[in-house]
Amino acid sequence: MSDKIKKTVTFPATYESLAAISKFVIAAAEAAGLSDKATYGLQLAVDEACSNIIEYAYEDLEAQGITCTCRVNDRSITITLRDEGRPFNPKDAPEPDLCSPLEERQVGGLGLYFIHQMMDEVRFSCESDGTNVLTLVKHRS
Amino acid sequence: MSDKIKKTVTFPATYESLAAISKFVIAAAEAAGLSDKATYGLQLAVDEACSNIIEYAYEDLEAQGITCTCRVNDRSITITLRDEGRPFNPKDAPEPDLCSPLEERQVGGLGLYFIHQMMDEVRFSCESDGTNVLTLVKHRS
Amino acid sequence: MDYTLEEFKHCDLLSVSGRIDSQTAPELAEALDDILDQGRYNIVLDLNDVLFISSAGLRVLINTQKQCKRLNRGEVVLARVPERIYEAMDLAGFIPLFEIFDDKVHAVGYF
Amino acid sequence: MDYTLEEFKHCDLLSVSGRIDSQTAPELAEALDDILDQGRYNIVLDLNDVLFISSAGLRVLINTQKQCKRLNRGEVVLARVPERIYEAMDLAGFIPLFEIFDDKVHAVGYF
Ligand SMILES: Nc1ncnc2c1ncn2[C@@H]1O[C@H](COP(=O)(O)OP(=O)(O)O)[C@@H](O)[C@H]1O
Ligand SMILES: Nc1ncnc2c1ncn2[C@@H]1O[C@H](COP(=O)(O)OP(=O)(O)O)[C@@H](O)[C@H]1O
Repeated sequence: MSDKIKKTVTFPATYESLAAISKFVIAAAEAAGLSDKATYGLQLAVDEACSNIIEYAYEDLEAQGITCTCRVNDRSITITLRDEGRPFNPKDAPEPDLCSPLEERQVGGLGLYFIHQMMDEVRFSCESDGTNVLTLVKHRS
Repeated sequence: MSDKIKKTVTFPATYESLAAISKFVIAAAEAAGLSDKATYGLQLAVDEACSNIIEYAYEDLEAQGITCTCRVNDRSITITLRDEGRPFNPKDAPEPDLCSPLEERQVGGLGLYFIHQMMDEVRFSCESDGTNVLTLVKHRS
Repeated sequence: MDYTLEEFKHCDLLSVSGRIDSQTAPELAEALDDILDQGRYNIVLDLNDVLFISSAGLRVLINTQKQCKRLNRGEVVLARVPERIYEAMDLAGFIPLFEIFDDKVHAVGYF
Repeated sequence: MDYTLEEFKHCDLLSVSGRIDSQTAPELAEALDDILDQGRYNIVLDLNDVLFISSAGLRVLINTQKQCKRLNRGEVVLARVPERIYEAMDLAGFIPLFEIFDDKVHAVGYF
């Protein structure tokens, strides 16, 4: 199915970019006519994924870019995030702690948990040139 | 100067009438185009005067009526209150206590004080048939 | 006149609407006395929806304030006093006798 | 992200607006730590104008709650949580950890 909208922007891989990345995602979601709720979920998933790229994939490497592509067609909205940092497959997500009492509650793992909860498909690949590609797909209901 | 509006209503001399009397006064004030502030002042003066007629003039007499007349012309709005109770000239107003510290503060006398503060003219007469007539005038600025 | 009462940890919030005149002032006095009878003396009186207060209503306010402040056991404060009512209270010399707040949050937070 | 702080008798009200993400969460943590550093542990966090909270923001909330509740010295409560943010907190299992109020008056009155 051919895309109706396709836009790509490369952002500096720093936390300062997160607001601009959200804006980019929201614009695509609105153009696609997603609901408020779905738009927020998309924004949350992308923010968590980009935060992780900045924090972990580029950790001690010289920060480069995150290339963000939004594709919209009648069936879905797809966000692709590309980076040149350390590869990481989000399938290897740790189980988050959602139930412990306050004193014992650990908040690690919520980022990946949100990504999986908010998106219908989450795919990771590392290309031959070392580019990591994270593909997040939200079906339109 | 001839009146543009003149309306008369007789209300039972009980506290239950106060809300209806206020409504009557507000309607006249609005028809006359008085400001919010002047309307509130008129409402307050009439409410205090009627409360006093009910409480003091008719005290232990069988409660009869309060006849309320509103007259509006280009220069002023005039409210006349007629009752058949004990006569009382509001000139004989006690000085209210506006300054004492809380413990010593007495609230007696505020009613007549409000009447004199809110109105430009306050006149009392007792007619030969025993009717008390209180005339309250507010000039239009 | 109508009112609703909400009980908080350090104060009670009584929100009043309508007219407080010689007819309804006794109902307000009763509502306030009920609070005092529970040994609660910190009261926020929200006047936002009050359309009119006569001297009979002012008398209730001051009597309650006297009872609350006795023995330093509490205080009545006012929230959201409508302009016309503020002017009448000012004329009557009531402003120094009550803390007045622009909103309920600050009034409740005062206690 | 922006915030304003109001200090009341029994609690502090921190009203936050904008985005709470990995970029701004440390600023929120600092604002909250400043309150705790003053020995004040009862905090109302008004989230009405918050547009977005990521897990980095949730981490700040839970760390502050842990510090406040330690030794029973206080508590963080939330006021006016926007629907989307409530849903994310619910997914994350945060709802049992915070008292949540529909308005600021009830949140401040809780303390
Ligand atoms: N892009 C990434 N590169 C390397 N490691 C990652 C990446 N994303 C996540 N991780 C690892 O997965 C863990 C869980 O991530 P996340 O769910 O976002 O929670 P948190 O960052 O709060 O620990 C991280 O602690 C990190 O070890
Ligand atoms: N219509 C009236 N008839 C007889 N006495 C009145 C009348 N109006 C007022 N008074 C007297 O004037 C006093 C002051 O009245 P007012 O200013 O309304 O204050 P309050 O009613 O609170 O004492 C009253 O206590 C009463 O003794």
